[in-house]
Amino acid sequence: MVKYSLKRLVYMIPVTIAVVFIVYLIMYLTPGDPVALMLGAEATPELIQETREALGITKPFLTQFTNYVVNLFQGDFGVSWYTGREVAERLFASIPYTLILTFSGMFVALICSIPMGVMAAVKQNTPVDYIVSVLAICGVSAPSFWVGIMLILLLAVEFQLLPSAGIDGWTSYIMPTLTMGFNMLASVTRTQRSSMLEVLRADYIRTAKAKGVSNFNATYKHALRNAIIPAITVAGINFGTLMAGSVAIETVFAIPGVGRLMIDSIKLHDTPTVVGCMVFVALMVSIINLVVDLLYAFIDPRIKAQYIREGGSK
Amino acid sequence: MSMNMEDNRDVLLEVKNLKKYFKVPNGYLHAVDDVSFTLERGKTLGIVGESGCGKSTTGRAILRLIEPTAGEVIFEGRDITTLNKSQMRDMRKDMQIIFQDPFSSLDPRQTVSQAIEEPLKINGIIKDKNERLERVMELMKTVGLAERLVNTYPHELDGGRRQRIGIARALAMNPKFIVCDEPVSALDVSIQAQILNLMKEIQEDLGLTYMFITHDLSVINHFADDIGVMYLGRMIEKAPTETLFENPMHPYTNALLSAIPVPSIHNRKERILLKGEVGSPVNPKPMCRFATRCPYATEQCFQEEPELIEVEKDHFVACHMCK
Amino acid sequence: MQEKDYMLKIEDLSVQYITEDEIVYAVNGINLNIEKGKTHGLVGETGAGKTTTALSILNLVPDPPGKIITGSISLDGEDIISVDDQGNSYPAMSERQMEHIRGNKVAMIFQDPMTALNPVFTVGDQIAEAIQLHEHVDKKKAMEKAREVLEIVGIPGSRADDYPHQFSGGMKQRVVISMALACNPGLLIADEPTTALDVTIQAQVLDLMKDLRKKYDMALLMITHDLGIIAEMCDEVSIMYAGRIVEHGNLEDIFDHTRHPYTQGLFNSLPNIQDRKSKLKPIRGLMPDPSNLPLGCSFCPRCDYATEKCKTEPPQKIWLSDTHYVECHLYDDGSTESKL
Amino acid sequence: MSKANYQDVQKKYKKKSRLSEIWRQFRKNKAAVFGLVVLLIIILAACSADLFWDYQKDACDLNIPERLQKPSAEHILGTDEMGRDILCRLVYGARVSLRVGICAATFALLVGGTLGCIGGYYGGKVDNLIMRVTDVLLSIPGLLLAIAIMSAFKTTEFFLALALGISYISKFTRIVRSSILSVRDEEYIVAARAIGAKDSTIILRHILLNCMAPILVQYALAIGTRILSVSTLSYIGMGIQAPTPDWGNMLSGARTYIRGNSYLVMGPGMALLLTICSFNLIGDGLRDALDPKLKK
Repeated sequence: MVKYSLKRLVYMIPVTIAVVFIVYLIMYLTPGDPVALMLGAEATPELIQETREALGITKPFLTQFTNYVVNLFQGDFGVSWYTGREVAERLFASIPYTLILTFSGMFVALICSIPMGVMAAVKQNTPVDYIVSVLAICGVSAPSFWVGIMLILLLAVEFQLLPSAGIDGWTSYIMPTLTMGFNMLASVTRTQRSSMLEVLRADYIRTAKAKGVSNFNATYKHALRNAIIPAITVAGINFGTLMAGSVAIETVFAIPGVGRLMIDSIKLHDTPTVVGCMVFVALMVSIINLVVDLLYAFIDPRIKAQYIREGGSK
Repeated sequence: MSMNMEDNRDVLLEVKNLKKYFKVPNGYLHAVDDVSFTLERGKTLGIVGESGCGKSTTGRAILRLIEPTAGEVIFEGRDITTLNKSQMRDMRKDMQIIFQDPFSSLDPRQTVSQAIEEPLKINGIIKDKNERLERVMELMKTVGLAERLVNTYPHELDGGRRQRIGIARALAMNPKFIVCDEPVSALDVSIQAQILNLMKEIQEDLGLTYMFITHDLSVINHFADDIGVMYLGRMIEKAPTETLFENPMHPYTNALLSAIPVPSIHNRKERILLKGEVGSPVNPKPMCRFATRCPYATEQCFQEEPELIEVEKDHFVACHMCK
Repeated sequence: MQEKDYMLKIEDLSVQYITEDEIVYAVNGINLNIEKGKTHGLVGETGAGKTTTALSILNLVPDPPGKIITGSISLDGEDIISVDDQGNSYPAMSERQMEHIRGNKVAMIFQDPMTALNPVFTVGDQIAEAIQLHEHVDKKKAMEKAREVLEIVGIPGSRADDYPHQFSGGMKQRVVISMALACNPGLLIADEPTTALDVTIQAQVLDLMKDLRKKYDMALLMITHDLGIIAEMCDEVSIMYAGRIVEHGNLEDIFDHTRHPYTQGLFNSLPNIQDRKSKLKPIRGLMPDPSNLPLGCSFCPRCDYATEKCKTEPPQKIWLSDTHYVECHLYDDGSTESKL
Repeated sequence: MSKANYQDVQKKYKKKSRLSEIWRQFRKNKAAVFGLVVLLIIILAACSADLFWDYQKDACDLNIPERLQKPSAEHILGTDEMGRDILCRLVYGARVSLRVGICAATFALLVGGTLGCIGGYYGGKVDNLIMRVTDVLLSIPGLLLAIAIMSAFKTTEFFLALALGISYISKFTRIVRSSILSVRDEEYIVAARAIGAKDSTIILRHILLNCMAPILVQYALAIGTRILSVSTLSYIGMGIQAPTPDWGNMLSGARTYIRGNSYLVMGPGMALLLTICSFNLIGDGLRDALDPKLKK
């Protein structure tokens, strides 16, 4: 198991390098001059040229890219082409906001969606099932930024219960968290419902009932543990979507997170900052995927056996 | 190995030292290990064994649906393992297969007539569409499928009828040789008997040669002229059917025969119960593969792999006890 | 007939699966009694209603769409399914009481050992669960006993901590058997327990079941399509076709004095291992569609002896001897000699 | 058997059309039919917009005197911060969303599908390479990749479709590859080889046709998510730019005025919700209708 996890962690290194390559290349191809933007209209051509050389922008693409990667592995995210300050400084200042939002969003989503999905499956074709299903289909279809706006209208404008934007104490996180979680809640609920329906028909559930296990235990002990795997898969896949969604949600609620930082930096053509943000996101996505895969092994002994085999060979 | 061949035998198929190994994480799985036999025209060879003994792999390797690892398959004097792709496609007109599971061996998107006409169409045997479909109707009649089923889909039919489609498809190109891979195992008893009778009739009418793969000794007893018993990739006994049933020599064959529940309440016989379960075919050691379960195993059995030798006329056994 | 000590009594049981599109008549009025300690064979092909009958005994017919329409079931004198004044069936026990019966007084072994065990729990846990439920002991005691029952079916107790995927098919079926036996049930229902296994493994499992039946003195309902297994294991046999029991008797009645054309057809369909030259005489045609059964005798369209009467009138039970009955119009005239 | 007889038989037992069978199954799912009806209404509206409005004058040009009017008989959904009729802009916005969404999904399907086919059927090194590349692409959330790509392009509909398409390729590669793998091992593929079918026949006639169901379902769902992404990109200013009407930039334009003018965000939001919902419902319906398991 440890071997398997290590293999996966090592595999993240080339993935990260590839991500840097792709994003750096895209930014390199982007038209526009970051230095002119940074120095403003009154800067002299000489000053601009000097600054460009100082930042290393004049070098060929591959050199720039290699330098960046070498620095990155020494923990250096480079210097912003716009502010001229360490990228790490602003990036690390933004990360907590985004992390709090995504993880609390995910937490809320998982806490609610799994029981909802199970309930809908157990009470298939009853009003409970219909309500959950309608809610879920709306949840996967509604754009999160619109849900955010509606929440602001309802809770901040209409009832004035919560602050509408910015970060000012824990209450500011409530609406963004709900907005973040809503989409994942819906998609996990849908998956949980359908996998639960399938597992409830499985032979081993019949075996369990035949030996006298109550309906409740058959559902929550025997079926749930098997049915939760697809739900976790979907939650893991959706984590990326969740992180991406923070771009729009941080804009709606004016939160200075990584998403906002990235959008602003893209507009300013600030390559080091954009790449830094992307590396953070890609690492988070890879780590969550690993966590999800390890969670499988924890739940299902067959998968655990498979990992041990894979970790052992080669 | 001596293969006492008489000259008047009309050999259709000869398999020599056929091997098929699969790569698995911790080595090689010896699915078929050094299997040899000959098959005369118009006869049926039964291959019997339990799950995992390599009987299906043997059948598929002979047709090169799985590429054999080593060995020769000589069909009408030609070694087909040396043929290239298009030569092999040509060869398939003569060598056909009927699959075990009629639910998975038919494309769910083809109607009955499409499934049966496909071999005629893609091999360009009958080019005219109408003529081709007439042949389809004829084939359907041969295998006992009602006309009204021409345009139904497999999922609308029961197992017995689906197996009839499989048979019609195999017959479409007038093959000489058919590998029957457990053709009745998935069917109910009463349907099973219908299909067995049908296959027997077709064989007699068309002079077909069958290789009949099954796990059910009572079925093969009824059907085959010769029987080969396989265990973990090896052929362990081979004899004419009557000889094998009257005088089984290998301890495994004995146990297998005695394990069949007989549907009669008279003359019950004593059962030989084998201990343990079939071993693993991955990287087998050079010893008798049955030794771990064999009630008569000696020191020698654990050290030396027995060869398949002819103990009496046409009766081959691979057992140290039977020399 | 004298009153016997019955473990299981089923009277006039009918079960239907009702969906939007159709009604599937799975079981259509069967009677089945098993004496204590005896083994009863239930023979039939796919779709004959064997498994539905077994699930009815546990009141586990999946509902919806399954519904027990008529009939009563009692187990060791206790009613499981009763009939009200209008002739409709209702469960005589609460779900709680039923849970107490399942696995305790009656246990069931299912056909496919590959899927019958929950893949995420150890086999020890799964056996101990039944023991804990019915014997009210703590987890540790239950685990101890689980190891003991595993030993009984020939699996080392130390393997209780393994997961199902670490066992082969035959071993899994042993685990399932040990789970069923954990609480010494008075009745064991075995639904095609060896169909998924190889012959030599089947022989081992059947042998084990014979031993255990003697040891625990349980009644056994053996569901199978294999007349060979019946001959070897059973005291009495019922032949089921399209939801009816068409012939019933003890082993001798069925094997030596076959009376129903379907039973005879089954025997003729089997390749005879002693006489290999004999030609198979299969039953023609197919099983009727259970949502659209023939008006009269269900077997009529496939029967070589069918008359006009068979097409319109369902045959009634005719007792040929104290132990043997048949549902066939051939014997309407009161004769007990074979008409086949 | 004579020719005439054969044709009689063909006539007598006509082949059941597969499409009508699928439609029969699809119709059973009320929600899916609802989705289809909604989608048809939206498409019809988008097509007939020019009958009621003039694109340039009603949907783009400023009309300051009539700005921020609440819903009334004249303007059913009211007017926006520039005085344009919201309903009119919604209808023209539908054109943009559907066009870009469908193009992006189709592009992703074609490119990703081809890669998935190659990887799935041939396996080996090619497959390995394709899978490693999709691994990398999948670790960048699609929306962020699209944003990055858009920064290099001009914000036109074409490039937006391209960016959203590229960012979805890896998903389709995965889906097509795995469905090909699952079909490739089916016994009827072996059966087809046994009767002498060529590789090309097997891929085209047996594998691809049998993979269509899951791919089609994913395609329907993909259009939904692409439309969602169009609006998100437009909302944060990286997609369709004003004054071209798009549901996303309508919401973004309304942001400053929502206090007291909540009707501004209802229209575009509901339009998005209904459109994406209809694609999701159709996808679900197709999944059930095409699933051969249910037909047994």
